[in-house]
Amino acid sequence: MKNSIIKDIFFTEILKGMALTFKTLFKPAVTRRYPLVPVPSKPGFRGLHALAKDNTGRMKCVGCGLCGAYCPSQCIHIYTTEGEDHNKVVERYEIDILRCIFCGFCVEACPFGAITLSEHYEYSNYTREVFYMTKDKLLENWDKYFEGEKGKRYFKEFWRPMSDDFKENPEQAMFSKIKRKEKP
Amino acid sequence: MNSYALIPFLPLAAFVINILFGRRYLKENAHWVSILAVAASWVLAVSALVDVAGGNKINFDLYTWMLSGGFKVSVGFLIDQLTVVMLIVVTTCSTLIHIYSVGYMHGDSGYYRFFSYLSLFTFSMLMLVMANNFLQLYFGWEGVGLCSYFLIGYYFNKKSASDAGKKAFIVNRFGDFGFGIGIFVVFLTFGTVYYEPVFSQAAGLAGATYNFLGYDVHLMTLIALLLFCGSIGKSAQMPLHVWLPDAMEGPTPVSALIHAATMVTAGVFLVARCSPIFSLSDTALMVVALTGAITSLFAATIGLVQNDLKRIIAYSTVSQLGYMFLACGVGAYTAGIFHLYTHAFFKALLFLCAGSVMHAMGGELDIQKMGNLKKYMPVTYMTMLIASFSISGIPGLAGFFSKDEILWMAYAGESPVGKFVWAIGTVVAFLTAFYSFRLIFLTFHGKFRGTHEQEHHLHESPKSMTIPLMILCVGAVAAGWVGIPALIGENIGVHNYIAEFMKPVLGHPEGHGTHGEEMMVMLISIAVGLSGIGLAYFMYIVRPELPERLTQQFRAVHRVLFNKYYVDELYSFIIVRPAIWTAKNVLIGITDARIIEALVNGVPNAIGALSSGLRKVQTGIMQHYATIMATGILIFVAIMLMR
Amino acid sequence: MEPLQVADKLKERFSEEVLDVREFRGQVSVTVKKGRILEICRFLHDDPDLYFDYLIDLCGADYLGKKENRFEVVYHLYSIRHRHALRLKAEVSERDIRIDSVMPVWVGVNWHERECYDMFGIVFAGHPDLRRVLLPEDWEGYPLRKDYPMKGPDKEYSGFVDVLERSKKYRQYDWYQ
Amino acid sequence: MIGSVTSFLASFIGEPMANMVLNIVIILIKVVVVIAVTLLHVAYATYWERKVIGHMQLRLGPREVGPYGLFQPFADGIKLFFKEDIIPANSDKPIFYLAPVIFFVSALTSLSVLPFFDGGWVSNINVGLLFLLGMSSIGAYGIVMSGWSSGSKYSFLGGLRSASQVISYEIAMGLSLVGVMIMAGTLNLTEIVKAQYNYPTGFYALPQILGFFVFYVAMFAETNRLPFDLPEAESELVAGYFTEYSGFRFALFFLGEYTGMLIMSSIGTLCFLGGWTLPKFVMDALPFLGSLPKFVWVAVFLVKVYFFMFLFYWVRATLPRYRYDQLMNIGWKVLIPLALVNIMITGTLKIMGWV
Amino acid sequence: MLQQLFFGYYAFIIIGLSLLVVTRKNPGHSVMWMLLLFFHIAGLYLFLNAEFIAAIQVIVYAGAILVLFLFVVLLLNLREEIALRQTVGSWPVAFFMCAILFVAVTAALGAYVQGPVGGYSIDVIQNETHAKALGKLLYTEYLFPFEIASLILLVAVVGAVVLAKRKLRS
Amino acid sequence: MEDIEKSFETKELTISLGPQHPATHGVLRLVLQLSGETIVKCTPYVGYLHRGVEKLGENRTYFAALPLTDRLDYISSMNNNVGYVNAVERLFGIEAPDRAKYIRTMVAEMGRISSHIVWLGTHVLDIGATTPFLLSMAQRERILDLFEMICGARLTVSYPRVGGVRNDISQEFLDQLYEFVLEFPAHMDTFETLVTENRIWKERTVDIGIISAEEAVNWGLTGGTLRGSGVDYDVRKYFPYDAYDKVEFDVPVGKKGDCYDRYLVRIGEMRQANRIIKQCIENLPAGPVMADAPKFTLPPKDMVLKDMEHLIHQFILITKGPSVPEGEIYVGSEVPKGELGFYFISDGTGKPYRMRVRSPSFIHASVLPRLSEGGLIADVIANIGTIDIVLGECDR
Amino acid sequence: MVPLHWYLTLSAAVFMIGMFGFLTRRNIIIMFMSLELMLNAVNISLVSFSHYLQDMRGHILVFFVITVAAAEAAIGLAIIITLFRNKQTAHVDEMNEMKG
Repeated sequence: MKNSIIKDIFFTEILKGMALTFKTLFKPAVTRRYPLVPVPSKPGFRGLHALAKDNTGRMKCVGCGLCGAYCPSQCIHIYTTEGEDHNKVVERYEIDILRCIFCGFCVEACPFGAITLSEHYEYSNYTREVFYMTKDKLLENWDKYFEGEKGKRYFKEFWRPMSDDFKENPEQAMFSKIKRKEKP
Repeated sequence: MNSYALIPFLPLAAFVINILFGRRYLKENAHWVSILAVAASWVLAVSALVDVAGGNKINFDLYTWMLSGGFKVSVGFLIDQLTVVMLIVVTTCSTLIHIYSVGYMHGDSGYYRFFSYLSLFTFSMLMLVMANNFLQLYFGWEGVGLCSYFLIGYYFNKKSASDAGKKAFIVNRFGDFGFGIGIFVVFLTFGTVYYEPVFSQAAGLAGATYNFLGYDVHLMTLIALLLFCGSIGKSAQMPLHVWLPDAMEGPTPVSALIHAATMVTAGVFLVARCSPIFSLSDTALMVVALTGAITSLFAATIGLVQNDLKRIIAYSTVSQLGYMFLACGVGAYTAGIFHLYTHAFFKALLFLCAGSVMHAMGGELDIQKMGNLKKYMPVTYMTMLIASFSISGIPGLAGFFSKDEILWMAYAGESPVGKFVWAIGTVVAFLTAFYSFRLIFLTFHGKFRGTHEQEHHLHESPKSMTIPLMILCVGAVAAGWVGIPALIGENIGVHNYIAEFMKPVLGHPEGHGTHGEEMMVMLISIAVGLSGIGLAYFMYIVRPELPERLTQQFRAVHRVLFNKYYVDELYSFIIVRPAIWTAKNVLIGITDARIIEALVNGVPNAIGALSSGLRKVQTGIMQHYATIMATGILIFVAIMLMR
Repeated sequence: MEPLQVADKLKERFSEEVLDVREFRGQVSVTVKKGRILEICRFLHDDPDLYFDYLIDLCGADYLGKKENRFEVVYHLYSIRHRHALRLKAEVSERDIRIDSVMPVWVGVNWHERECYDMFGIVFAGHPDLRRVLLPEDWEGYPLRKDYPMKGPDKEYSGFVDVLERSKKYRQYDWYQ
Repeated sequence: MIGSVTSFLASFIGEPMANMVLNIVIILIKVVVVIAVTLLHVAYATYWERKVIGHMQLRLGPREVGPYGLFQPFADGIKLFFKEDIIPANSDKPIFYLAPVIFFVSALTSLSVLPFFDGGWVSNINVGLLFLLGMSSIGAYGIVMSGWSSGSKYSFLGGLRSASQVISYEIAMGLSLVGVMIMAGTLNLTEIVKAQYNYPTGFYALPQILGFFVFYVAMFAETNRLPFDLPEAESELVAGYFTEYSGFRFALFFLGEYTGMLIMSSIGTLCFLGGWTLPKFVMDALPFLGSLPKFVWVAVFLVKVYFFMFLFYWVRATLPRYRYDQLMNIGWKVLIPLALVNIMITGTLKIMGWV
Repeated sequence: MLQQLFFGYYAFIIIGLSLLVVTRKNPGHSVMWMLLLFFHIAGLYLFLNAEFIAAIQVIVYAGAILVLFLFVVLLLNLREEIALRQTVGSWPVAFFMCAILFVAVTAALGAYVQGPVGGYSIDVIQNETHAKALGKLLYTEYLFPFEIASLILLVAVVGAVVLAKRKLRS
Repeated sequence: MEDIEKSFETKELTISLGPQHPATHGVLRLVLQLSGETIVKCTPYVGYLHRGVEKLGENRTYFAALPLTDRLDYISSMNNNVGYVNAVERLFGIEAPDRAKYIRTMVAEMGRISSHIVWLGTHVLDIGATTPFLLSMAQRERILDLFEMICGARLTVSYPRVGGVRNDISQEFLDQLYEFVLEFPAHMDTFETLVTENRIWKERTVDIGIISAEEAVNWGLTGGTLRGSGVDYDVRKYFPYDAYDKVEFDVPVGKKGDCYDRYLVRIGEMRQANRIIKQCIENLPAGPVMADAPKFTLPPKDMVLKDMEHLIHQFILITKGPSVPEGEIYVGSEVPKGELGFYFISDGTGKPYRMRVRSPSFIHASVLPRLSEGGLIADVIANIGTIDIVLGECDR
Repeated sequence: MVPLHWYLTLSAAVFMIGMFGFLTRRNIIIMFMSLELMLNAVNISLVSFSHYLQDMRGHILVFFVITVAAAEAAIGLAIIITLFRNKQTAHVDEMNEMKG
């Protein structure tokens, strides 16, 4: 009761709050000054699409259509024709990015590792046409964003599920490997 | 700026603090503020006593309150001998009772409220006694009345308590009405409401008369009697005494403080304060004396048969107040004030003991259901016994000296009714002793007559209650020693200090009698006191079945006494019932049925025809009325211009 | 109490009403006739042994062409005190598409019933305020019925047309007049 | 120089007229200077508010326009100035136009009696304090009228709330200043400051701690700032009385609010913190201060004013908002009684001669 | 000369504004004109060396009383209100009467005789400041009427609360 | 007397709070009838964000409907995903491996914290305090960064999968999460310093929007809103799923059921969530993260082109969906807003015959009139804040 | 020096305008404002008398007039509000219950 009197008369709880805000005044800000200082996206970020090329520089996609079938927002359109030696030729591979929800299911569905999601996310524009990705643009994206080792790493880490996921793996993250431990 | 001004304002500050912060912050600690304030007032009062005893008379204005033409009222204080005695009485009792209340009111939901009212009461009472003008006196007067109302009705969810509060308030209004008119007459006569000019001019107007309703009335008598009206109400004298016993519905500390020690004595204080006026009118004095005497007898007889612990004490209070008026009436103001002073101690003590008993009995008040309490509550028993001895006038104790002084003054004074009231006084002394000890014997002796549960629960009260009891007990024994009459005092080498002290204010009439007569009066009073105790012992200890038989035998008398002479019923019969009857029969039956019906049916028919013509003027649109008003102004201005 | 015991108790009490009791993966569903549904629910709620004080969910289901009575109203009940659950299903035919509201038993069912009305057109008799809740008041058709096309009705929603018209009008409005 | 101008003028229009004309010109110049300087301060008050609150919330505040975002206020002003001025179709147009002007002008008018340093005033009138109170009550008109004339329910409620709030708290504020008046024995702001300078403790904030507290709380309510910003409580009434305003009219309200803050801070500074003076014991200890020119003391005044402004920001960053009825309760049942108690205490002490 | 000029301005504006106040259809606009009028009257008071009264005029009349009016105007349904007829039918009669009364009163001014001059000359007031002079009188000679006035205000407050209060739905 | 009272009645003012209003957290619309500032009648209108999730779900395979649940309660999509996959697993009759369960529990509690931070921030912001909002958002940002690290998205995570989780977590993630967990209680204290004891906050929330325990149960309230009334119903305790039966945590309950109690309950939940995450990290077992149930989970990508069986599974599962036993199932899960339940009626095909989403926000929105009527406008704001609704979930 | 008569004439004019307004307007609020106008007219004359007679009593009277005006406004507007609640109008000719 004594405390409550003191609290009521001297506004201790409000003063505590004021002290807190005053202290915060001198703490460094956490603001990310985004357009000036770009924020790097984390590896595996589900950004703009790209169509993978194999080592020889040919498109990996064979036009099986699984990605289009699996896509929850049905934004992938694939048109194939029969090629010269009766193989399937992907004539058009188009993604309507304005419909896409970037769930990454197409990557999971693809048995060949042909479609990928890059870490690029700054692709805003003023016209709708830009956001209708054609095969050429998608392949260009691969060159832009998955140059060199990055592409290989992508399939290794983010093309799931892999056999590793079905069995115990010695490299798995564990508590015992955490460097920082709670202070006693 | 005089620090004595703090005496009333400290309790006021305590009141303000308690009422503002009590409910949320102070809660169980509310008493600290009040007690400290009152105790500080007490200290200041004592210093005032020293100051006044040194020969100073303090009179100063603190603040001009109202100023309108020749009418000036200020908040001012007059501290003379009379005031100082009252100050001591009020602050002492108040302090002790505040302390007592800590234990008594513990755990009550309105704890802070109780203490804030007590403080407010103390403030009002101090304003009353310290006033240097009639209006401030009136302010204090009404203030104490208001606090009394609050405190009687403190348990406001108990119907009897709130009824008692209302009764006290309404009955007091009768008296205050006269008092108020009295103040008006004082202002009309003297052109001021300050004591000093009024009293100094009063002697010059001793023979003046005033034409009142065609009769020439002796002015001083008129003023004195009007003021006395107030006293009757506040001090519960004869026709207006009904509220005091009912006021016992309030908490016991309240009964002790307000309805025994301080507020009810305000009437006596008023008479003493206005003694320059009263002394100028024999008629008024006689009325005072007779009212006092009759009230004291009347109340004492009622007290004989009551069973309610607090009511017996209440009737005893009424009786003792009668005693004081008796003293004032025979011109012995000093004796009256002296008795007031001693009475405050032993009566407060009695009440507080009663409270202690109640505390132990779980609120039980019927003395028929008590008995043998001395085993459980030795402190209470001893203090109450001493207080009873004191009130019965056992030599050496406080009550003896003051009572003896009054009786002697009545016997030997110049008053034409002196001997008569002395006789009554002596009878009352006997009755007082009897009923006081009836109370003691029934309560503390014999067998316990209550329920088992109560017996199991009996215990002595907590320290905070018993310590004030003991202090008051000392007062009840020793308070009288300042006024040892010359007859005894000469032998042991002490003076009648109080009489000398008060002399500059109240004068000191000398008794016209020999030493022998004085001795006789004293012995008679001792004898009746002892015999009263003896009779009580005989009837309630030796022959406990006797009272029952007496009751059977004197059934009619008992019933009259037990029903308090049917005064309440009388009032009900004279005032309340006629009022209701009038409302029912005259207003509804006659006025409504005959006259109004007739008017409604007959006259309107006649008028209706007339008014249907006139109603066109009554458009109900206010602009039209305003226009007519403006026309009136226009005509008025035109006439002014034409002249 | 085990869910099956609850079902038994219900069967005992309302033997004529209970049509079917089924268990799948530990969950018991009891199919009842719709006629005395309010009574059944009140019994389930009030009986001290059952005490289903908590109605988790109420929804409709459309069995177009699969069952005789096209609709079902599904009540998921749970007793927080006894920790047992029950699924109650009441069959509603397309011809008599009315069922008693259980609002008197569980107040919280208010909006569920409104939604069910909204989506399936099942009318809950005794519901104090049976309006559409999710769709606009003047919407035509009941979207969750199986015969309602996936891409919506061919006709454009009239309210939407209104909005378009109005926005066109405002575009021509001169604010400085 | 003034003398030569006077004599030059006097040759055309006679001595008395020349003096008068000159006086008027001087007063006009003062007015322009005061308003210009104040508006600059107001502009930067918004900047500092955003900065301070930003840092208190782990943000940075404005920093893109100009170095450290210093030109942000101007950018905002220019933006508001060129924004479309939308007038609701069912508004009461004359009043809708007039309301922000009244609000802004009443705030600006108050500036005319503020002494910024000894001699630094537009006019030094004897009832300066009353004038300030009167002007702040005129501000309520702008609010009520804007709320009423917008023809929107949110504005209406906001206007009602705000007006009753401003009126109620004005009483508390006026009463809290009565203690200062009693102690200084004058209503003249300059005299009050001088009386404080001569007072032993220097500031009236110490002996008038209760009055200062009441003033401080009422100050927030009077300027509609958190925790009493109910009229514009965006979570309840969108933006309160100026919901329907846009463009430059909105800017007037905005400027009026910040000018009001500045004026309240100034009143607080003048009445409780000793205005432009430092306490006498400081001056005695550092005698060289006395020889400084008078206008230098405006710096002291500004420091104190900005201390108050900082309190405004600080509290805004910390506290939630009261509810409307609670706000009224506080005003009528806490602050006004407290202010009355303060008056009683001060009066008593004054009678006793202890202050 | 200048004083006459100022007075002329004030008198002209005051009369013009008061005409506007009583003739506007929209009570809200009336209130606005009234506000301006009060300022001018306050200016007139300053002119007459009554600065405290001028301040009170602004604070109490403009700041409190008129805001009350504005509040009540807020409660009205103005659109319907304005559409109705605004004056009583017999307004020419009233106009005529007011005109006559005005003539009569101004005629009566001719009979004015300057009485004895009191002790509060402009210099005295300026020396002591108006507020102090007024306060001294109010708290000494006129204390009782002052308290009565406060009592009236109290009664008004209580009365207004009782009248306008309504039971809240619980 | 009645006449007099009647004559004193005023006209009521009707105002429309929303759908575009700062305090309604989305597109809730409340039509309020006011007498003065007291609310006489409050009628909520919802559905502005109705997207037909149930209908869409009935036209997709069980796998492909997962992203739809991201968009139900878009500030705690992780919890919705976990609830959905649990329901589907229960229907399929498969069980995720332990490690996956722990990971799911961990990320679900992260989602809970992030959602409660949004609730705290917006609720406090509505009451008028700005700083706790920004301070707490800084912490939420860390959680979103962690989400981005494990699944490549910040809000619409789609991380869990039927039968496990999409991918295993990295050591870096675990490090950073553990650091966050250790620091978080101190941050909680910071938020609370500004709010919990503050007298203004208490005056705004204590005794506002009281709903008793019986009534709350009868209304079907769940989550913090129900627990604020003193009922300890928590799906995580009553129907443990994932690893909730293996971790220790308390269920904070309120006493009176007013806004302040609900606030305290949610604050308590945040601390408990932190505790759960900590336990999950410390007890994280090694092992697979996907269940070995080839008929119900996508096959490993490295095996698809090597093994015919896997290739066939891949094609069938993606185009037709799994073959599911006929039956119906209701599974609830504790999401930050309350109990999110999924009810499937399966007819044996790869798509649900009927998919029903039991969304807590829907019920909580319907209780708004009960809480608000008789209060003031400002109390409505406090009530909307404490019942914590998200309109995406309410309207589905 | 402005003669006293000018002030008094101004006061009379304002008073008459106020009276005219009171007599002719139907809107009770404007009538009320007319009343205030009349009070102000009186105040002007009081202050000017005070000024020319070099006496403070006029000011004191003005002070009391303002007090009474405040009280009157409070009570009057409260009555108007009650009336308005009953009648939904502020026109006086609708308020003729007292009509005989």
